[in-house]
Amino acid sequence: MDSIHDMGGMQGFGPVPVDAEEVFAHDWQKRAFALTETLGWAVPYGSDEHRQEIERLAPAEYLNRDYFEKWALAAAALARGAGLVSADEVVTGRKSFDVDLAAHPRVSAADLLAASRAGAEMTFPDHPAEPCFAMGDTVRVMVHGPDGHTRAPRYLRGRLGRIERHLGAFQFADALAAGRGPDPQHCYTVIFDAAELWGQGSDTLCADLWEPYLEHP
Amino acid sequence: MDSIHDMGGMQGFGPVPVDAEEVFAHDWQKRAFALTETLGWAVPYGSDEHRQEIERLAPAEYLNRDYFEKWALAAAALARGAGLVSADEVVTGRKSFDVDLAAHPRVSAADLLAASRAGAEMTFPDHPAEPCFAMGDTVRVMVHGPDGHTRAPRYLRGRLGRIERHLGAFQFADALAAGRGPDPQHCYTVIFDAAELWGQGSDTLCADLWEPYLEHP
Amino acid sequence: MPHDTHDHDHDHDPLEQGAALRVRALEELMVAKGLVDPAAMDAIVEYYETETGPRNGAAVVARAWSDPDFKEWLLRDGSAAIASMGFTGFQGEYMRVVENTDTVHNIVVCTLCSCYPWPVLGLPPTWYKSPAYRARTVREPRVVLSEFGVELPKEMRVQVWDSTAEIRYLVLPQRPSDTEGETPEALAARVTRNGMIGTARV
Amino acid sequence: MPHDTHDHDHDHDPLEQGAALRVRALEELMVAKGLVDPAAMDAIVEYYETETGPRNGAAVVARAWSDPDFKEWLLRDGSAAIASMGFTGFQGEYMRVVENTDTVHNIVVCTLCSCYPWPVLGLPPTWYKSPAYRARTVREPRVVLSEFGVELPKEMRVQVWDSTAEIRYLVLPQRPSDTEGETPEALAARVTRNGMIGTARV
Repeated sequence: MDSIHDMGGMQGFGPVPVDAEEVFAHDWQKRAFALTETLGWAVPYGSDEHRQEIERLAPAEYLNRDYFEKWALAAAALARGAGLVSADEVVTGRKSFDVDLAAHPRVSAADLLAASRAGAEMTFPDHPAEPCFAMGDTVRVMVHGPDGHTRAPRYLRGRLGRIERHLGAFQFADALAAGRGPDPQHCYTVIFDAAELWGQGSDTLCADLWEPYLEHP
Repeated sequence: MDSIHDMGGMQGFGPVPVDAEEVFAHDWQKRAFALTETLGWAVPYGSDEHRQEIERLAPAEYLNRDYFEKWALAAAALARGAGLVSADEVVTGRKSFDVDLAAHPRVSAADLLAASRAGAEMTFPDHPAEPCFAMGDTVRVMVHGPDGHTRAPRYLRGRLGRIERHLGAFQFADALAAGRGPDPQHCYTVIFDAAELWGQGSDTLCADLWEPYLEHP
Repeated sequence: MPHDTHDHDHDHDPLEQGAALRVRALEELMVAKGLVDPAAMDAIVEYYETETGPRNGAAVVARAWSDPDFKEWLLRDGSAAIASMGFTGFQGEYMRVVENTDTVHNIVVCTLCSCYPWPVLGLPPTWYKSPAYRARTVREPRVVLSEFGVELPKEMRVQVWDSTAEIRYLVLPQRPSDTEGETPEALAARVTRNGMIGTARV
Repeated sequence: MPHDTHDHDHDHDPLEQGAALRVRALEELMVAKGLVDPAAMDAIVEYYETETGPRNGAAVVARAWSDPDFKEWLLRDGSAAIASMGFTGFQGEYMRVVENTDTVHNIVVCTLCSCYPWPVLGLPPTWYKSPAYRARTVREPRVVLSEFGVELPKEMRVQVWDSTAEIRYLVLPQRPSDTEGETPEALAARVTRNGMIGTARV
């Protein structure tokens, strides 16, 4: 979905707040971060579903709400979508019904730390499909922007680039966010000339794009 | 400038408020409209400068402020830019200095009505330059998005269309907003296929584009 | 969902009241400065509220439905034909009238601001200025039309007009089939504002 | 200008306080529901605040500056080389290290959200998540760099990396010329977070 989160190339945001170097400006932001990280185990949800939920905010809200508040709101929305909390509970903050904790076990501190340290496996080395593109191939980014979560930014749509690297087969963000499972797809680093993207300049830009985003021009 | 006002093709705004049929929902909106229309004579400013001023609002403000409040704020900003009011006056609403009204005469009701009924002349029938494009020509909309006011929307940048009609030479919005005078340019209606713009569909779209926005593909 | 369980903090009365106060303060300032004549403000509001509006466009449409020569002129030179009926002025200097047919449905939008043909339709309704209408009409006109209750056959092409320069667009709807012999006045009564923007069939 | 004379109504404390209250209420609800263990929340905050952060990345960079074999490995297989130093985990599973040279300067952004290599840099600073940085870095990286005080010669190419999929990027700055013989520890002290994002030279 090409909503306000897809802001690459937009103008009008003013200077970068270069002095805002803090990670957290307020303690409640730490809680929002931690809530998002922990709740993902019980619901459960992954990064792509969580990003999608943030992207569903109305554009005015997206721009006005704090980054970490959006994280927490999206986490709560996913819990609500899973039937674990009600809209009323979210508004009041008061519990009104119990959930089946055997089906939705909370994560322990030890397990959460172990997982955070280990990371996730997102590749499929045995993916049977051959990659459609080879190093140096000229590719065009699809013009079509799907209605759901996607990771092909609008500023690249329809533009020509060159395959800079084949990254292997990765779980596919669009599919995961849509609940279609990992649906592994080859992923590539694609390099674009600034002139192709913005009509001027001699710098270059790389983005990582899954195969369904790309076509032979 | 490709700020939030350039929203063609953006997703995430939800359904159209089809029942919001009123022109003015509040009396103060009428005053904001009238203030914009009258103040333009004394400052003076035209539509393009006024639009540009609205477009300079931060995106979060643009989405949150009322349509007519933005009109009035932009009008006040143009008066301030002309040195006719100070920032302090705008904040307090209280006059702190006099202006040279001979150089900035207010418009009378009669003159304003006469002008509103007559309209403006925006064409240059004697423009000496030959049009660069002819009916049916395939054209590409420039990829470059200028930093100032422009009327080539981002969703058309780099896309191929066909000249549907030559409209004649018109005052050029980009130039007027930048204070460079009317700088007449040929203007065309260009027709685009939905598939070229969005990767799907068989509908069509026309936009009116000045010659500097177009190139031979 | 965050966007429906947590009310948007900024759309409530306080902001609207703040806008009202700010606009009033600006008006008072500009009047005190002598830059604006309150009588001119009153006059221009009254003008757009009473002398412009969709009934002007409806009169144009009804005449085109009744008079083939006028219709031909209207489609060939909208500015002149409309001006001949006295509908002139700001945001209507360069008019193009686009005709709905059995195979084409026209719909008008302004993605960059909210350009609209003031002399024939008055000032635009709130929905025309909404981000949703401006953003979506160019990308998914059929979905937008369905929200207005308009479902078009697949074979009919939707032609979107984005008012990006100085031309303003008026849709000439198809004359309803059950109107034979009706006077231009009766015909005009059938023409809706949305019909002349393209968000309704007539 | 409207945007500086009329304060933005929504950035003030009330909204931030509202956010704090809403997040607290959500935490209490989720804890009451049994879906979240407060001890796990405490642990994960402490983990990211104490065990991740730019000093991890600085250690990687300093070692690459000191050890040509490691540098070669790091540039060839960033994930493995970095993991060998113990810096693993979420948002760092697939690492690519991109080297600044006399002719190329690298800068990293995530336009769609704020993807960032947590194990080597910790969580991102506020500016990295700002709309201005996300929107502008891909379009006018040199202007963004100049706001960070970095002016690059025209002949040097700026290479922007938009983190749109699962790869996370770390910039390997050029080793300063006055550091011959310095220990890896001393070298690491010269490496800044911004230098490893690409918004500073080291």
